[in-house]
Amino acid sequence: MSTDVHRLAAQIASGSTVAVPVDYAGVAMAMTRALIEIGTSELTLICVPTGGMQADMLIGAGQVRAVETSAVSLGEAGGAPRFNAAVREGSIALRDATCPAIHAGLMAAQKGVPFMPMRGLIGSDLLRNRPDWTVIDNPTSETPDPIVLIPAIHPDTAIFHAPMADREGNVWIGRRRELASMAYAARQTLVTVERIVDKRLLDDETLAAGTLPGLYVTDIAIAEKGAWPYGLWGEYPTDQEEIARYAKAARSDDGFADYIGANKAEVMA
Amino acid sequence: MSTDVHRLAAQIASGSTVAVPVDYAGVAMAMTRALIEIGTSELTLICVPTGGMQADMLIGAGQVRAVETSAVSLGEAGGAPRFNAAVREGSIALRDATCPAIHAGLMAAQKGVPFMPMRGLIGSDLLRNRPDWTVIDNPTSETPDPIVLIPAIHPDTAIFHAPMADREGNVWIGRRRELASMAYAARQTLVTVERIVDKRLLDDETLAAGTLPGLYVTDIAIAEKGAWPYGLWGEYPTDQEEIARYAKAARSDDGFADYIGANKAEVMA
Amino acid sequence: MSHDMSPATPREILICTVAGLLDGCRCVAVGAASPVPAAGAMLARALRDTAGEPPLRISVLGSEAHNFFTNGSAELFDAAGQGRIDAFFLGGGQIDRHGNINLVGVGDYPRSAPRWPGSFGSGYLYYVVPRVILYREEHSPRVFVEKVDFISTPGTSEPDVYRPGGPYALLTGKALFDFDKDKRGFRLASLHPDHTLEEVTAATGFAFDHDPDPATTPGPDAATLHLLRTRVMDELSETYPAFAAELRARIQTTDRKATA
Amino acid sequence: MSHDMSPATPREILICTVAGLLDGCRCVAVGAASPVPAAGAMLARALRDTAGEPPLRISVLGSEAHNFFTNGSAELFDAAGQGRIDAFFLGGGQIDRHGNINLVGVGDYPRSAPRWPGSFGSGYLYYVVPRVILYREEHSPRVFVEKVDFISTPGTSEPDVYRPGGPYALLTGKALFDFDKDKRGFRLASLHPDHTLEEVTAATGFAFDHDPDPATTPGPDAATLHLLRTRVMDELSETYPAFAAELRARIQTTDRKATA
Repeated sequence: MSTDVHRLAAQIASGSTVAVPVDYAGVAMAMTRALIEIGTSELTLICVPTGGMQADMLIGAGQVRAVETSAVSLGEAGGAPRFNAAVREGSIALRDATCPAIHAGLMAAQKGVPFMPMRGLIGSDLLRNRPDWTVIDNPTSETPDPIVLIPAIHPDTAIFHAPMADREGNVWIGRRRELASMAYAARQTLVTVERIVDKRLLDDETLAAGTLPGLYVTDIAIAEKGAWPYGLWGEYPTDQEEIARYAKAARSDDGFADYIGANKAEVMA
Repeated sequence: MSTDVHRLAAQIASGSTVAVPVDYAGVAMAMTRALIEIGTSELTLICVPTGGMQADMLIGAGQVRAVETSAVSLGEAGGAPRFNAAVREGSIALRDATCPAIHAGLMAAQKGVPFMPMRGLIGSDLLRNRPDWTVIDNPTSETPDPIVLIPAIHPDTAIFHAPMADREGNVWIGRRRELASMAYAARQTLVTVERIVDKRLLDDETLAAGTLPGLYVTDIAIAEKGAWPYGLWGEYPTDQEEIARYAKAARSDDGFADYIGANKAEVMA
Repeated sequence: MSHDMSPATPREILICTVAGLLDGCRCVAVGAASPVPAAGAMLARALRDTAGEPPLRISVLGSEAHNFFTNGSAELFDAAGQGRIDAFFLGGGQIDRHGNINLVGVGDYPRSAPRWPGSFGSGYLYYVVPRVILYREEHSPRVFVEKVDFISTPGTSEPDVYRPGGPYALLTGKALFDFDKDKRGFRLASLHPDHTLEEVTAATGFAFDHDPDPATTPGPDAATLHLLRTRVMDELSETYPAFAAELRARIQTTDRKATA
Repeated sequence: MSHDMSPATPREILICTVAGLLDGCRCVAVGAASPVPAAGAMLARALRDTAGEPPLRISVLGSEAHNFFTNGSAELFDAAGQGRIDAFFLGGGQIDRHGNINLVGVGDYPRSAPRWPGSFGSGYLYYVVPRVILYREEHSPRVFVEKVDFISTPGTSEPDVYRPGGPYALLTGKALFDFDKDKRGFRLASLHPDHTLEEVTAATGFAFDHDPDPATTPGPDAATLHLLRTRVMDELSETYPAFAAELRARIQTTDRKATA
């Protein structure tokens, strides 16, 4: 692992809020391993809109205080064992959401407004357990019309992995626009990429269409196969065997510790 | 002009609301000429977020009942003469806005919510003249915090011009994402393009990033140089001389009639 | 049924039932890791194409080949809010008599045990998609309960709540149910072949309406089964290779049994 | 001033003044058809680069080469709402003593005559961008009025209104003003060379604070002027060819006068 990735990870403060993307959108797994090595603690994770092995590993490593998410799962490999254990033990604070509520909170931050209205939710136990979500009577309706307001989500940091960046700090995210939402909403955005290209991404209208401007990008490091064992669109597929191996190991505290330890040992070697 | 463009224009009903994009984002000028030939009347234009020669021509032709816009101008060629005359005469209903309010209204429609909150506006005469905009006290704030709610804008039709579409009806819009906003919000979207390509735009992640899916596209027609005299990114520049020629002609009723007439004659020939 | 084809397997009947439930839809979205709903949607699309009817758009979340969205993972929810998604599928760790769904876990929230992944998009899509098809193959009293432990999303809402969507059908490994919004409950539509009313009643932890002698879920005709085993199987193999392989193996087993 | 350069033209002094007003900014947006502000921002960026200081990001709306936004025309407003845009420029058909701006027209709304294009983004950006620089070259009583006919956007707001932004300076063809939020009014900062307090007072339709003997707006040093006439002129030529050509012609005229 490049020391550059550690330089990035070191910019995430203990106690801060970190937004991470869904499995298929470019998960910063190399950075996750760096965060575990550094031991950044008391993180609040915002899963956009769901979490996987990244969240599970950070939770297993005891570095997570709270999770806002619509789900945490290892996909085909089953439930997220460390997340599930932490829920059982009550060792993390849960902010259960539904996908569009997380998008709505980020959108409010993107738009610079304190809240976004959202349909749905009324009558659910999700709403009942979220004192930060407010139900109002739609002021633009002449008939009674209850509607939920989702407050803006302002992550301290957004982290993700993408195929490429240019030397100005523009990052190509393709059609994974949740990555842009995260960056718009976050105070800082740290990105690992497969490669840095010499060509300015904004100079080509075709590439520009899928480019997150450097305005939103705080720092970048190269991490080859940085999403592994997750896949990266157009680059490499998900390593399902490795995720299954993790799923099995992480069923027990010892198995998880071994998995993490082996990982660390590999890094140190 | 292709009869296909007329087929498209014929799908816009008199009395309906039509969203049109800003000068540099792909203005459907060929369709505008078709609308003038057909004589579609009593239109409400939503300029996203400002209008130019397209709006001015439709207003001059007496086909516009109301305009919601943040501005109408011919850019370097000066003010919009037919718009300005119509305002003076009181012959169109005005809904003066500010750019992000129009984006907010479309975003509300995109999100399926009745309104979007927006900062700014308080204390302006824009707000004073928009009874449809509501000021509430932010329900998520503990201290008094007035904020404006912009109701959703649901155009009946969105029209624009783009470089290309594929045979499935996917349209490449590049980074002109206001075009996607318009299409998401509108009941139907009619698009003219420079060309139809055989390659499926969604099959290539680079092109997909700038593609509006066919889900949102009702019908497409080829109109070569369909934005002229406006330019089209990556294709051709704006024909400033022609816009200046229009600006001069449209200063008077007769000049405007001549300009439109010559245009029609050219089309009929 | 044609001479050279083995009869439809139970899974194939489920897939064909899903396709039937999508009749008249223009656009269907399928969540990640939902192979039977995805196969049903692909079959409905193939049938539509074969009949020369207007195309059915399908978006399978997480798939690159069968996902036409280009605005990130928010776009499905936006499109649903715009009324462009006619049908969606939801599962549930628990589903109760009123169609309430629990995707969060068993026991007292927040310390659920077991804890399931979470509510995903259910807290929104169940309200706005007109035809939400509940799909859960396991038909047992631990899934179909009188009252869910946690309402990820409710089956019905008060009259003043904006709710164009809701439950349209419940499909299990044993039966197909309709949902009656006014009565706030399920009604047995048909029993799958080889399942009985007694068995389904015992496997369901809540009461439901039913005819005295319920219909049997129809199997596919030969043309439909052929389409499923050719074009749809090819499409499935791309997105769900393991599931397609298993489906193929089952067909061969049935085949061997039939010819034995 | 270096021996081989003609003195700064009035326009060049304006451009250099704009560059000075952007001191400390990280990101500046410039509206379409605003060549002097754009030139000032480009000069500030060039000066920053020359000094090896952190770069200044510039977005010129409508430009392809100098616009880094990729999320449509809403992105500027989003970025401003996020606090990422430090400075923006607004003009005004009328600007009044309290910094209220009218971009809509003269007379009773809605039947304004003349009608101007409209408020553009002013009804939002003036509230949220910390350093809004009012730029209007024409300095006359018809522009600078006691009270605008239509408030496209107000200069100040009540204390409970969310307003991190507002007027920072007013730059005209004759003078530079600061804005005092507490006093809700302008204060003369400097007179451009060859303009007098009497002239400015007569040309301004409202009262403003000033020193008895106001300072003169400083011209650029030789290095700055050189940068403006080389790199910045090249950049300008790309986006505003007509303006750049006119600027070049003026420099030559001054040059001929100076050598005459």
